Amino acid sequence: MNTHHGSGSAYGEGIAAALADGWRFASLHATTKDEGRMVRTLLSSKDGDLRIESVTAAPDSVPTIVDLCPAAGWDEREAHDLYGVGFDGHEPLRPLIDHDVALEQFATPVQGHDAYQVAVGPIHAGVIESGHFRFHVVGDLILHVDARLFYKHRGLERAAEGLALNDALGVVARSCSGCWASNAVAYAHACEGVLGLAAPPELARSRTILLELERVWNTLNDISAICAGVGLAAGTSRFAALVDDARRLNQRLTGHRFLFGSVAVGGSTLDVDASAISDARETLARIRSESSRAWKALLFNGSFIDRMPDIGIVDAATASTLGTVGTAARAAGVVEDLRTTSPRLAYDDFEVAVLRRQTGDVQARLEQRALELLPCLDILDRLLDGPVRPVASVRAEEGASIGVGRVESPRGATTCIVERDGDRVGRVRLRTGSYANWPAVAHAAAGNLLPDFPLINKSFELCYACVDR
Amino acid sequence: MTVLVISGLLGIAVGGLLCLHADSLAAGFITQTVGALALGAAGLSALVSGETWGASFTSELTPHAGIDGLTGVFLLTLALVACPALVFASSYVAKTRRGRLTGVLTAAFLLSLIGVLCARDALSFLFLWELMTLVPAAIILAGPATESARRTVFTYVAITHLGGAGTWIALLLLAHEGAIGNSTALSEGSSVQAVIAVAAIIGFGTKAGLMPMHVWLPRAHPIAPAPISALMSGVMVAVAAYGLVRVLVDWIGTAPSWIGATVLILGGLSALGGITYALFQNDLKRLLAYSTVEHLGIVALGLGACLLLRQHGADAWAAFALGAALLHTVNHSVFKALLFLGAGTFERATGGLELDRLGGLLRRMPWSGGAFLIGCLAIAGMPLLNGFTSEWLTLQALLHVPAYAGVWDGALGAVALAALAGTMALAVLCFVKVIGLVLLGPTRRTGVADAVEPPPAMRGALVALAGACFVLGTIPGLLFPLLVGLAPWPLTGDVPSRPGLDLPGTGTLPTVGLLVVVGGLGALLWIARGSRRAAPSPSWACGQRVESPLLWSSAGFTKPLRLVLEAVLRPEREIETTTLGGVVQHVSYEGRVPHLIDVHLYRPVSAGALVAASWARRLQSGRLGTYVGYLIALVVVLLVAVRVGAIG
Amino acid sequence: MLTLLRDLRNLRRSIALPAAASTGSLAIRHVDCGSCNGCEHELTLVSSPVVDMARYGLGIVASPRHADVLLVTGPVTTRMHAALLTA
Amino acid sequence: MTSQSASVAVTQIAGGLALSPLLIGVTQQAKARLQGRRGAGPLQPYRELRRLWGKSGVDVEGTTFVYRLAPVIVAAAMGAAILLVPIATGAPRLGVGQDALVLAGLLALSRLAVCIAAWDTSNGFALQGASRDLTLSVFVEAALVLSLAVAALVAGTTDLSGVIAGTAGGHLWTTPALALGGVAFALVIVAETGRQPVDNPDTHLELTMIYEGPVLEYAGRDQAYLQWALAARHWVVLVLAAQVFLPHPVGTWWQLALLPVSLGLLCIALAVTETVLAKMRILLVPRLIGVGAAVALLGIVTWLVETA
Repeated sequence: MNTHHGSGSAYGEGIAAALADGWRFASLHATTKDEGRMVRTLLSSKDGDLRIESVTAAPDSVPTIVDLCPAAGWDEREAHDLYGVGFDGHEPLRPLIDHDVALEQFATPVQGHDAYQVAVGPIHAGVIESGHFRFHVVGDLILHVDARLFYKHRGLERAAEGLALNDALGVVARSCSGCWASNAVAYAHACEGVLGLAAPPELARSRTILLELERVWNTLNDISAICAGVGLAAGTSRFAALVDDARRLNQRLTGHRFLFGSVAVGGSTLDVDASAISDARETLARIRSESSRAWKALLFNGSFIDRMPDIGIVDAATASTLGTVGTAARAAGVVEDLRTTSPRLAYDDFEVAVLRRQTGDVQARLEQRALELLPCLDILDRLLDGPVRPVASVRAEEGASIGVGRVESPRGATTCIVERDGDRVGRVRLRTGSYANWPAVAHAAAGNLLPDFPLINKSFELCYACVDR
Repeated sequence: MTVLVISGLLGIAVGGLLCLHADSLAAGFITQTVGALALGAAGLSALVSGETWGASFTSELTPHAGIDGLTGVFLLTLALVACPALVFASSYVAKTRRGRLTGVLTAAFLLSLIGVLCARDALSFLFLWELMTLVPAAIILAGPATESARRTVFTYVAITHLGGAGTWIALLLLAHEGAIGNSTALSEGSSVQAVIAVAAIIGFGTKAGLMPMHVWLPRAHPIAPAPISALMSGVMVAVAAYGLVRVLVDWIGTAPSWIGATVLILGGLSALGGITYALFQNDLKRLLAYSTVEHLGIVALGLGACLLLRQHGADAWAAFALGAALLHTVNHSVFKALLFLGAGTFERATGGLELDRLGGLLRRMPWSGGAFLIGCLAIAGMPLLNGFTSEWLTLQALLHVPAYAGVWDGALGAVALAALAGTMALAVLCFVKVIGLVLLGPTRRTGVADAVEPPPAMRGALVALAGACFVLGTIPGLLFPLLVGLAPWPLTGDVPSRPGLDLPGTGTLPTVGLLVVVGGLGALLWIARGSRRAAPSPSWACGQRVESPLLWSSAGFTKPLRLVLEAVLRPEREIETTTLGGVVQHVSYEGRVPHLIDVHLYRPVSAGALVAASWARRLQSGRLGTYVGYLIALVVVLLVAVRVGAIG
Repeated sequence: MLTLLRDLRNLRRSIALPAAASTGSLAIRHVDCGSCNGCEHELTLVSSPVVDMARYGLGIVASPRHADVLLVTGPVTTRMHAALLTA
Repeated sequence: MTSQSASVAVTQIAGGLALSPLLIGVTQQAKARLQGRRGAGPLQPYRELRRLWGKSGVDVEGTTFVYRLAPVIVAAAMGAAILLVPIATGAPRLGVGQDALVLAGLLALSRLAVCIAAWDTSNGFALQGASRDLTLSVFVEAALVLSLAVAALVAGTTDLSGVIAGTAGGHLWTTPALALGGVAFALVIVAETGRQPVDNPDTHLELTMIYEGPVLEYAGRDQAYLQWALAARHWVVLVLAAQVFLPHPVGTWWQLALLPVSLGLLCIALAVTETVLAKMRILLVPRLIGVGAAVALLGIVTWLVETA
């Protein structure tokens, strides 16, 4: 990993040149060092190479890169709200986490005699996490959406600072139980990067199993949620029951329905014996057959399929601009999956599932999910070929001051950056797939009808918890 | 009756003269009220007793005047509207020069309206008809003479005269054929009958605002002062309906079914089109004017059903359909006057009638607001009020078109039935919007928050009209048999005269029973609910504060309909998102519903006409003298033409 | 679709849920005040065939005015504090 | 009043007032079973009403009497509708007549009452539901009136008691018009009861609500009235469907005896459609109902051709 430190214009030029060379934006965060506040931008290449461009705020602002890659918009707003760093050229720099501001400051101005706003959230009807959407509408037509999240901001990153590396895992990963394993593995990878540890094959296998177990229940849950979004009760019930099956399996294998406690920095304590493995294979085989049967039934339900096409479109160009990741990006035709470039995990010869019609609408996202379920079960089938034993990492290289872990979570690329402060956490930043995708949700909603928004939202099925942290 | 008629006419004339002086302006309006009341009494007695007064209809060209039952209905309507409107005006019209002129012209307007109703020969009818058209133009011009007002008056005069040619042709041809007052003079299916029918439909239809001849109406009605708007939308269009009934039902004899079908189609078009465009208006008076188009459409539906049923020999049902159309005319006049006067009250209290900038007036003005609420419920066709009774009758009439009128006309009747059902639902949507934006919710503008109740005269006029809506909704069955009896053909069997509506051979509308049951159950439930209530809390907005950007707009409430009807209405909309430096700067939205008939029919025609007839611009001078001169010249030319035999 | 309904019927038969001891009626309104999302995921499953909270007469309702119970998940973040009080 | 008509009247009033929540309960229970759940039993709506009855109402700040009057008006209008819709041939008139078109008026009255109450509270979701409901009602009303017109033409009267008598026996099988009217009326049922594919009574998402939106701001007994009125709406349209558009025998006693069976079947049919059909796109719903109106129109034309 290359680390560059530039100041002022050199920082911007460096990023511009890298982006021109095909590097992609991965994360941006601010941090406080002895020499002052700093902003670090993480870039990644298609092959999984990483580089960090840093810049010191002089005295309290740095050049913006949002004009180069709009994907950095939320990161810059967050850095401003939490660290007080200004971004020259990011105009207007709307507050993101700071909720003590007037409506006019965070909402996009919408001109027009007939336009008005519909405010939804933070408290929603039904069981939904807290987040606020301000729809600028005329009747049922959405002109623009301002998403205001961070109602669940618990300050987990700050809470992790100063903890020992392994202790902080619980805090960081706990930001979201829907993506617990992804967050935990990303964090563990980042820490192991800092410590200079490499993963032996057994450790890679153990962690990959956890990641894919998480993906199984999440994918089933997403399909169930989309059925609920269009009110297809039979589908909702069927897939919800399968989600429960998958989570019960998690419980039997790891002792927790959301896999809590099954990942550690520098090794794995996961211990699964042969009988549990055969039970797991049996259960997964059943989930495979039952879910494909149910999926076929859904495909033959005209009323269900009719709801899907042509709404909530995010095309490939927009997906690239907004930095969309995961199934949402792949459904739009941006074929990227971190599982192809994960040397620390056991994804041998992984191939990205490519959809025939990559239209980037709700239908494409749903089909992409269904398409990815089977490879995911295949991977589990391959990896669950014997007992899983506790294993420790091996020392491979010198430690570093900054470590990065990137994992393909059920919602897309999750990036975790750890800056060490001795043997403790100096600064940790978790940028999950949900964080990257929220701007795409807002974009997808514009121009659609209000009653279709829940469906569009569910087709992304993003977490609020791991965005808010 | 003679006493009533003469005292009525005198009252209005004297009242008009009293208005000449600022000190006696209010007294002038009151005297006019007394006159209108007397004429209404004369009309009522003609209707109830079935007696006639004065001359009967003649095809001669010498002046005759008289009153029969049909005239009586419309005189009654006129009184129902004019009395409250004049009382309202006595407080509403300012004692300025302009106000005095309005007072005088109001009397002239009333006299011309009465004259048209009482005329018994073609020439006086046409003379007074022209006067009735021109006086409102003068009243509008007497108001603040803005450029747009002048242009509107020009459109009004131009279009009503273009259409008015139809009236002239119809009346003069009828006189020529000796068919005025004689339904046997024209033979069924003759070409002259066809010409008369078409001319009458165009002539009277233009005045009644039937689509597609309606374009002047939503422009002209709103800009007049409120009492005059009430008279124009309440009475003048009713007089046009009177003309249609006279010609199509009384005089042209048995009409071939295409005439009835045409009226039915125009009616359905006007009803649906009128209410649809009313929905998308953002100005209260303009909205009300479009709704006049809708209601005259409903009247035309009843009339069309009457003609079709009569053609197919269902005489009893034809008479019911006629009764439905007449009852709806009366009902419409009452609630439309109420709503226009209410709009005038609000305009005075708040200084504007833009729907998105009112709100909360029911709390600020409980009496006027409450009366306006009842008017809205009545016009939306709610059971227990008068609008529903005549719409129910019209639905029944249309339902019976398929039962009697054969396959083609029957199918047309069924389509019209669906159109009316849709119209009624659209009216609910439209007036829910009006109630919500005007009367309920928070006030949306600072001026609105200071609104106070108007003087007692204005308030009283509104409450009286609201009471009329209620009474007419409770006892329509006492009036309806009289209206059915006006059918010029012999009837077997009677409609029972009881408060509720009871049509022989089909369902009933027991208005009193409904009132008792709904009212009684409501009271019972109100009491059963008790008074245990927690402290008021703000409305729920998902944990957010309710702020003004969250208030719904008029366009927003009707947006779903606009989206559904996109293929028909062809709304224009532009959404533009401006992004600069990777950040969304602002979004702008522009949406409009163009008036299709304006855009595709009138604009090309009027553009051509304007170029060709540039001399007509002199009409825009805005001086009353010009109009009077023009009118006299026209009449003289026509008289000469008739004498020489060039026309007729 | 029939296969789906048949699967659901088999599912209902295979899950031996105890009969509800006493059925009543209770309206719940859920307010997430900073949970880790686990509560929400599990709450969603509570209405699935596996638990079927509806058989106890429990239901999630659309408006706090309809609710008897506010079900608060999470430690109540500063940002949710005001909203929770409104509800 | 003969003993027969007296007992019909008693059944009609008691059934409409007391049994209508059962229709919702049966539908919910059937849905639960179809979805692999056990459900709370068909009596659950009564428990809910009891719970709501015990709660106090809440006023919204800044509202007028319109807000407080609306639930009462809605319930009273539906009460009148229950008296109006006869459950069998020869049901006595209970003061409000038995006219089919008056029924349409009462349904419109209850709809208008909730919608203006929505404006009174100025709640955005209430208005959103109201605007969708009223837009939809344009098409529903046309379909309702046309489908009732088919039956009225076949029976020769708009008096519902007469209509039930006129369509009794083998009419449904011999009169294609009536079958077409029935198809249209089926769509009207779905729309008037707020069920899928028109609306989804189970998911409480603010943005998708149609019928639930305007009632969001009510609590306690107000809400109980509104819930009962919804149940009464089920009763009214399902009774009409059973006694006009489904095959029903001639003779009052037979009709009464078969009514529970038909109502049960209709509830189960509602449950099945709601389980296996997804909710439609909101802009397609008016088209669906519009097609229903066109089918009813076709029914009238069929009848015209047949009788010509």
